[in-house]
Amino acid sequence: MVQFIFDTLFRAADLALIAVALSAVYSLIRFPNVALVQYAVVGAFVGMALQQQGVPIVPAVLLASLLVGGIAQVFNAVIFQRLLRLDPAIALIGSLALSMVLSAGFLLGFGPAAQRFSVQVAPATRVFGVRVTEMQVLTGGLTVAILIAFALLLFRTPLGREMRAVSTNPVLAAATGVNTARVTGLVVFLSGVIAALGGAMLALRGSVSIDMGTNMLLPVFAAAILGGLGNAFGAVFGAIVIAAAETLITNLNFGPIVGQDHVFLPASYAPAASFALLVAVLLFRPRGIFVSEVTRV
Amino acid sequence: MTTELLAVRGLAKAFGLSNVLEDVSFSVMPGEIVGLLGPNGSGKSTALNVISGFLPRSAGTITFAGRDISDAPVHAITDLGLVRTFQLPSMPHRMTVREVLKAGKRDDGGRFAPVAYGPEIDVLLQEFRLAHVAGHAASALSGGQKKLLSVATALRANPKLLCLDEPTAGVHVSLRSDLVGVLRNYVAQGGACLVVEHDMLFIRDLCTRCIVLDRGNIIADCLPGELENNPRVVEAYLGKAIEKGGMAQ
Amino acid sequence: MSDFLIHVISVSCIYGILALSLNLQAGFTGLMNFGLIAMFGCGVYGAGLVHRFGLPVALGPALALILAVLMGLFLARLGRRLSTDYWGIATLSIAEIARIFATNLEPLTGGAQGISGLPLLFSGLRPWDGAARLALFAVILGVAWLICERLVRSNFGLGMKLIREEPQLARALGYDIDRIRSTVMVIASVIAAVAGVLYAHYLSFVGPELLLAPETFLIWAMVIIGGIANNRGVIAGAFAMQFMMAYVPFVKDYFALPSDFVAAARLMLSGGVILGFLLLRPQGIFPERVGGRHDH
Amino acid sequence: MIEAQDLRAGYGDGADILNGISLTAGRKELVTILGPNGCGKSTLLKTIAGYLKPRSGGVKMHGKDVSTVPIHEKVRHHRVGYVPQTDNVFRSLTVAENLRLGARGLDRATTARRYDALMEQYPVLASKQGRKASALSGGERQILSLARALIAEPEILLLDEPSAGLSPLMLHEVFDAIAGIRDSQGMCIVMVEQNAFEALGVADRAYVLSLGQVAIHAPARDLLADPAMRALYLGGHVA
Amino acid sequence: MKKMIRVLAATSVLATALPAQADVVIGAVLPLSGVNANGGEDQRRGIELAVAQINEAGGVLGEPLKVIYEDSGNVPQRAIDAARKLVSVDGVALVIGEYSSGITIPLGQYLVAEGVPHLNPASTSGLVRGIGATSFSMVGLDNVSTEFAAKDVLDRGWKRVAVLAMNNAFGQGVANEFGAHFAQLGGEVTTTIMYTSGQTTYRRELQQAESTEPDAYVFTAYGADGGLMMQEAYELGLQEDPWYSILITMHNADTPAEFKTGLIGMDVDYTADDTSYKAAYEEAYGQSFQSAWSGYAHDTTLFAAETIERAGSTDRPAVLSAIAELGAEGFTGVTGEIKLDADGQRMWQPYQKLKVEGDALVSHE
Repeated sequence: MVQFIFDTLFRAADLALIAVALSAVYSLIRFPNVALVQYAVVGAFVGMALQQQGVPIVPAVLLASLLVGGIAQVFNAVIFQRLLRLDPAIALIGSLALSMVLSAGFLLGFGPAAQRFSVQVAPATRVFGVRVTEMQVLTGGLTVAILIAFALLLFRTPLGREMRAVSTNPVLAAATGVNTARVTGLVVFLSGVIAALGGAMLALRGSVSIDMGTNMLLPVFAAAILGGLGNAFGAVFGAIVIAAAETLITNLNFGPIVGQDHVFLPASYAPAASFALLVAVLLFRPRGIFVSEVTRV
Repeated sequence: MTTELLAVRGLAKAFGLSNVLEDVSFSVMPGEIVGLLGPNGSGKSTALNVISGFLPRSAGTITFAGRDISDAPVHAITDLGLVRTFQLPSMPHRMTVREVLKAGKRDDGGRFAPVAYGPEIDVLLQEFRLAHVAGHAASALSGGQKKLLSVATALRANPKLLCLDEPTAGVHVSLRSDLVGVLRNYVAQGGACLVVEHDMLFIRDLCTRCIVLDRGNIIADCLPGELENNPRVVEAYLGKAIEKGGMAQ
Repeated sequence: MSDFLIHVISVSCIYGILALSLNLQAGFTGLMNFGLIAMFGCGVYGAGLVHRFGLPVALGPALALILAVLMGLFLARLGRRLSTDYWGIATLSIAEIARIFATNLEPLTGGAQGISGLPLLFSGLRPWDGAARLALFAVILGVAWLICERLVRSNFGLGMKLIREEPQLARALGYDIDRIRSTVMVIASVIAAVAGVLYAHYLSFVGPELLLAPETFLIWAMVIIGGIANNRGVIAGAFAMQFMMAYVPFVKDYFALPSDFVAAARLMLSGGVILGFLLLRPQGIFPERVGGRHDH
Repeated sequence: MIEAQDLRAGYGDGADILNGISLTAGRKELVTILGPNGCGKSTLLKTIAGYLKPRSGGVKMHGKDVSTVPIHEKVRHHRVGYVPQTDNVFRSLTVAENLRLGARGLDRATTARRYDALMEQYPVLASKQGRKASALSGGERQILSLARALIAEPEILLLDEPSAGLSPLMLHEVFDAIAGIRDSQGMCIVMVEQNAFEALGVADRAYVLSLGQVAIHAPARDLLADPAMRALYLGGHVA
Repeated sequence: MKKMIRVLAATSVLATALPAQADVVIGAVLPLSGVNANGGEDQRRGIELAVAQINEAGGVLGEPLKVIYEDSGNVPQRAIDAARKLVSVDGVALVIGEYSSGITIPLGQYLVAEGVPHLNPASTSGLVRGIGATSFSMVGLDNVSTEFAAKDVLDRGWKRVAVLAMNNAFGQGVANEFGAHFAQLGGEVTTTIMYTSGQTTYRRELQQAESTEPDAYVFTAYGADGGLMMQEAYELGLQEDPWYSILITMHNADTPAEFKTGLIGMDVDYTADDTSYKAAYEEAYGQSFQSAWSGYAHDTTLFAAETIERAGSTDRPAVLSAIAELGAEGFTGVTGEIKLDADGQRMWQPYQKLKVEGDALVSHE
């Protein structure tokens, strides 16, 4: 049971940062930006490339995240702002297309194989009968710290107040003297940074391949939609639910039912669990479990 | 006695805690053009939305052509012959005026039959002075032209009752009298109209009867000419400004 | 040489059918389906399963039809209360769920190794079998085109276009939006499934890799490059994309590029074409003819 | 303080909605813009505020040409306040946060001072400082949005239908508050209204628009006494 | 419409202009991208070395031998498309391919249908046997290797093992065959876990396996997957129990030394008695073998060249009968003697037991 909780939490940590970034940016720019998941991969790859160039790991990750933040802004200005003028659905297609172009770039730049940061890996130690590794604790802690920092920014600073103001009512925010373009740009930047950090955390715990973006896409969306797109911290809750569903489906032993000792559902059904949950949510609660401030038209 | 075409009984509509319609009952007979009036926020548009099925009612019943349509979906209501227009009609930009007009009547010659543009389309285009823009994208029309197109399109559906939401707002003065003519003609051929409108002149020209709403209740049901002399109507429209020193006539 | 050309044209025809299907949904009705490949999959696995369990080949299209109708209805039902972008994500999920099940339901689908050895169409006509297949595909493409053209030029087609842009107006005029959506989804799904059956018997192999999400985006690229809501345009788009895809390896040979190039170039082509066209020419090479042939 | 010259404007590539409108408003003056639905009232206010760029003509404020200055810069650098029609509070923010947003750019002490003053002025808000704005009633929201604009002490205030959706009782409270602001702070106020007679009761001057042009321009008192005005709303029409 | 015709015309001109035929050309479809890219690259190296060796000795039929490589991208339909190009555009004499069985089988079936000789250089699934008459395997199939592995595992005293294999034709073949042999020899498979290749984590699968408390873990994995799986097994502390890898060279190069201490396994023996190939490889690429498959690809190429030489032309029927003839006679390459049975499958091949020492694999008897 404890193991189950830990597995769920760590899987949730995989998803949470990217899902929060997705939700945050959705609250201002009303389309689901699929490319955000690829930004996470960019973050991880750039971080690893920097490390290979001799940059110590902490500055490498930070530098990579800032870079991805910048890239996110560039893509937003050059591609998404223009496509959004046509239609949010067109912008969604554009972000899918951008994801493909980015994957192609990864393939040429980094090759098809999974890559890792070169960090010391130690075997797991047992805590409460549960195996955890140093890296898990470290990256899990960092994930929580980043989430808290983002929450503080959003709810405790004037800048955060402006962000929330723009997301609830951009017209009024402008009328209050808020430069909505600047705030939006900043949130896009932050979403890039957070997604990149999320990618780096993933890479620190395991490895990152060019397919990671594709593999993470739907679970991350499931988490964000479950939490109510646009509600940044609903996404954390969504991530936990998705993680629990995925963990549960692979931990159930169907052996006794079929008269054998151990029969598991293939773990590759785990993503199907999260997608099915997503579809079910959309069928019965089309706007997610926490209805966000964003009213959809 | 002719039977009522539309009968609304005890209609109520609440959004959250605020009651927009409290207890509204009225009816429309065939051949009538009924104006639905009232100051801003009196619930006219909401009434239209509930009757046409675009909003669910909170209480009350609506019958149309002898059928209970209180909970019917929009398309079923339209199929019975109640067709509406919108206050701010937005038109598609990848369909021409002619196509939109054609689309007003469904299943013309069968669902999957090729579209044929018969002479009746040209007649309507002429009547509404849209012939010169027939091949243009519908979204490129001016606000007034869109209004006219939406009325023309609704007429194409041969409705028994045509519900219009502020048909004259933004429509050029010279076209208003045309509109009156077209609508009269349509009613003369057996139709009926329910018109939400601000323009009193238009109402006076067109309507056979007026219903005035205020804060979700009917405060008058009379001939257009009687409006000015109805103290409740004057009060609802002019409010306390009168006491404050205005209206010194 | 000409065999290869026949091959590329044959596959282009199949993708042309798929592009028509997507165009019917996204182009004319505004249904942004990112799970089109699942509809195609109904056809592919319909043919595959029939072969795997030794049933008569003719049952393949029948099974495909049943699966496709169910898939179309389910996706339409899912779209009833969702906005366009949510529905897009939902369709993508459905396609991925279908692929995951195809990969893991080994007893039924043959799992990751797929189903191989499906009978090749016209294999008895060798050496003219390739040409015969091409002729069949071209005819079916033509039929699909006729169906689509007829549909969008009918009264029903006006309803589709109205729903695409002004659903409120469509409702006020009495169009039953849910029913039109379901009808379009079912027709499009069946068209895509026909393409799937043809492809299965052309490749003579059925596997979960056929259902990968990038395949859907390839078809999107075809529709966008050709001209969304233009039936001839999307067929042209299908041919253009297929030819580009097919000739990527030649470019690689010619310039002696590394082999990663092929995979990357294919991704880059579909993604880049979509992005480039959306940004620079969103109406595609052959824009929609607003008003059809009746307005000048 | 505001001078609009021969404004023409419209949305996207649509037709002109304003067909050459000129308007002025001075210090300590409350000017109201009236007219039937679709006549271009709100568009005019949006063009003056800077949401919409004029296609021709210009807007001057404090004597400077500000035709192309976007709204947020006007608010920050030209002492302009703007209250949109509906949806004019940040629903997900608390009352206090709404006001603090209005006070952006001010130092702590000034913010605190003005904040307290507003709380004293509008007791309805004082009791609900920690509540989310979405929990307020329509009238309270209107007051809050007014207070949010006022905390920055603007010299020009643009109001888009402050009476929209208000009960008659609340409506008077809001209009009284507006008139009070003009009198006590000497502000220049431009107000778009549907409730013509209520607006004329508090305004100094009025512009009545019809199809994107000024049909009548007169002192409010005269208009109120004008049979043409009565006709416009109860069976007349301004051609 | 006019534009479309123009596009078509332009592309067909392009198509006829490109291929240049002068040499003796054979085709190779390999996974040069995707999860098996390292294996594919190693195969390519083996083929390159063979081509160099052949052309140094005067080529085939007096002409230089040329191999056109096509990427399968690890996707069956791409592999078939690639083969189609090789067959109908490049007019190759025969096609070598692919790496994983799930792709080799449909690829082979396509080639059989076209009447083109197919040489399988790597896929060991039992299903390969059924591809068809003109398909030949230059590698022994699973039934041989898994029996060897099952025996080896039992000999080491591990009675209850958890089996992990990738969910594709090869993995399913290994899992089934190993399970059958292992049970026959008296062992017990506690659970068989089929994982999807290319994931970013295998923790779930590993934990499933662990919960059955086996004596040892028997697994097979492709390059990058294997590396990640070993790392996570290490992190989870599962390496307290022994790990045994079937076809260990597939992932050895992708697994850092620290995560595979004590790992043992088996693989095909690719250096038989002849060490000259090993030396040539190391000289050319500056590192030791990345997998067993370069040797097999190398031998496949030598075998192909020899049959074309014997056939006296690149005429397909002639090449086919030459393959049958040479297969029956036997041909010795760097992986030992290649002799084919009646189905065209290699009858025997040497295996070796290996263990990890640092980063390298050494023999472990």
